[in-house]
Amino acid sequence: MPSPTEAKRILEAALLASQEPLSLVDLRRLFDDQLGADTLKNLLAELREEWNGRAVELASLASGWRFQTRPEFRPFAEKLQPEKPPRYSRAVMETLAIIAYRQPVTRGDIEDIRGVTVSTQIIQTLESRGWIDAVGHRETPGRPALYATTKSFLDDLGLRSLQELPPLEDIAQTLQLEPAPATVVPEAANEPAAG
Amino acid sequence: MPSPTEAKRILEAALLASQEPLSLVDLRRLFDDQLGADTLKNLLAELREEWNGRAVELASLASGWRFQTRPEFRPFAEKLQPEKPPRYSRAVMETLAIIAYRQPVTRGDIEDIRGVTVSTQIIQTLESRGWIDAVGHRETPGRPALYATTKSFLDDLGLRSLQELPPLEDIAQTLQLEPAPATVVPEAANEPAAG
Amino acid sequence: MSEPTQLALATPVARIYGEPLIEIPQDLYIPPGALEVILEAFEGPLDLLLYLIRKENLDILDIPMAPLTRQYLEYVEAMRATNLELAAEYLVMAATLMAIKSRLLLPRPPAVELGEEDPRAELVRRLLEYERMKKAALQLDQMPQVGRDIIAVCVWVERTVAERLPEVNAQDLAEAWRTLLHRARLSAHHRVSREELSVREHMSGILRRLQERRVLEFGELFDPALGVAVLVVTLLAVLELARESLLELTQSESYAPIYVKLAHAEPH
Repeated sequence: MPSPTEAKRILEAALLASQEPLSLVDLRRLFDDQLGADTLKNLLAELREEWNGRAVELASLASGWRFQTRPEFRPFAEKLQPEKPPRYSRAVMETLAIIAYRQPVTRGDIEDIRGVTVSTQIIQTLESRGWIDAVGHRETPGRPALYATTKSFLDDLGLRSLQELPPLEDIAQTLQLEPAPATVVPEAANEPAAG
Repeated sequence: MPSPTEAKRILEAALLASQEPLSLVDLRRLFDDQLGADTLKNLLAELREEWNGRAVELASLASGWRFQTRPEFRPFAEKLQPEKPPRYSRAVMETLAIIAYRQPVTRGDIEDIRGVTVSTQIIQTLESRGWIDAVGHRETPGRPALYATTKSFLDDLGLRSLQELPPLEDIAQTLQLEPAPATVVPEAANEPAAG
Repeated sequence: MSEPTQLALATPVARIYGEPLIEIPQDLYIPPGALEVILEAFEGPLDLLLYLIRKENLDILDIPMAPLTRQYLEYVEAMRATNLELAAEYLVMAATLMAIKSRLLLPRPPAVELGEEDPRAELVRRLLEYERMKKAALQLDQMPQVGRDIIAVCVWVERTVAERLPEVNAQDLAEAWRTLLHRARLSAHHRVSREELSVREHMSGILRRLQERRVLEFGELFDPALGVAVLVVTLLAVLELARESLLELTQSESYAPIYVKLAHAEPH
């Protein structure tokens, strides 16, 4: 059994050497399951503490733990890599938002909300990024695919669960509908479909 | 101009975030060439010092600097991402089995049992592994070397003595029930030894 | 309804889809080249409608249909005029807006009014949902993203230090031996028992010792401290080695010490 200090150094190296986040299960395997989950969590918390005040942080994400640069480091990263990483178009981001907040949804659902056709390319962009995938089919004619966001989406946005998504801004909740028709705005009640 | 501490943190993050080694030129670009090469080298030396005693080190290579895991970390890396273990060829394994169970034996003995030529390469593979060595010579024409397994072989297999090898009586017995063979099954003469 | 009436008397400059175009919308006085960019920036009819509502500070929950419809049509016409590829959805929305507007103008019997939904309700619901998602998209886009704002650390794993060697366990060996026996159909001749293995192990050991010291006194081969069983096995090993002509046992005369050396050991 390694001492706590040794274990921490091994954890640190393992996390630094892995591009993908490592889960507690992965990390326990490092020590042949000799280290309890609680011990491990404590060591991770200490490690995170040790990295405070540095330009790299130990982040706790949906699929585990990962070392990553802090957002403040971005200007320096740009100096090393002059090509600007592409930004997604509004169409892609709106599609992503609908899938994230309303999942699981079909392409038809997305088109209903956006009011325009959603191109195959948009779906492909998000799929190839590993942010969304088809989790099933709706049993309606054509059996359209139902899309949901992946763990990788949460990881890449620094989230542990969908509940950590920014809350939806709801105008209907602050304003009173004037002639108060009985069935208008059914949405206000069931916010958000995250889970 | 960043303070030395800030600069060190930026250097650290840049080196941790880069997949490729970073040259001094790359690193100076981080600071818009505001930092002299000497200052930079001092900071790198300090950074290297800071990482002493950890499982990751700052290494200076021909093409620049990079963080890498120390050799001692390798067993842990294996646990996370096991490389497919290499395997010895059947020829090597059979030769080793014959030496282990029938030692001391000459190459001729091995060939008699296997029914095919035993290449020098096979013997060398096992010798360079430190698992067999020549313990003498048989006083027959050509004075062939007698091979035996070494202590290191026992250690590597986790055995205290040869007696801990699996017994083979039962197999011999089941085989006795079979009719005696007319011919020996031919086998490719020059099998490759394991790489 | 809050339909503004002051424009109704003005002379229309044009008619679009039967709607009078009184004047070019104020916000359309834009350098000609920039117009396309602005129009292209809309993500669809809902986006355009939201823009018009927010620009005019209209109450989304009580939309004045006439001015909104008119403005919408003006934009759509401007898009057509600048030869922008106009998605079919824009025209569908134009028809929807006009349908809602005309339904609002129809006198409704009080009895029906109670149960009937506001003709704008569906549009309002869609606008609200779209606006919510539009804002969510903006927020998502502002979050730090791996690959864009954040780099996942991945340091080099040093694996080149030692050559990776195959691992072998005792069972692999037994398996190899088994295959051999099967292939050669060897039986009694190659039976290997624990006892025999023990003898063979000692045979190797004795040869090894004789490599270091070319001649040993017979007694030196035996260590009484290891017990009788080992003594017996050692003796068997010496005898087997002698039988296989691997050892030479010499004694100059009776009761003189017996010397053990490798058979015909080369003079060094």
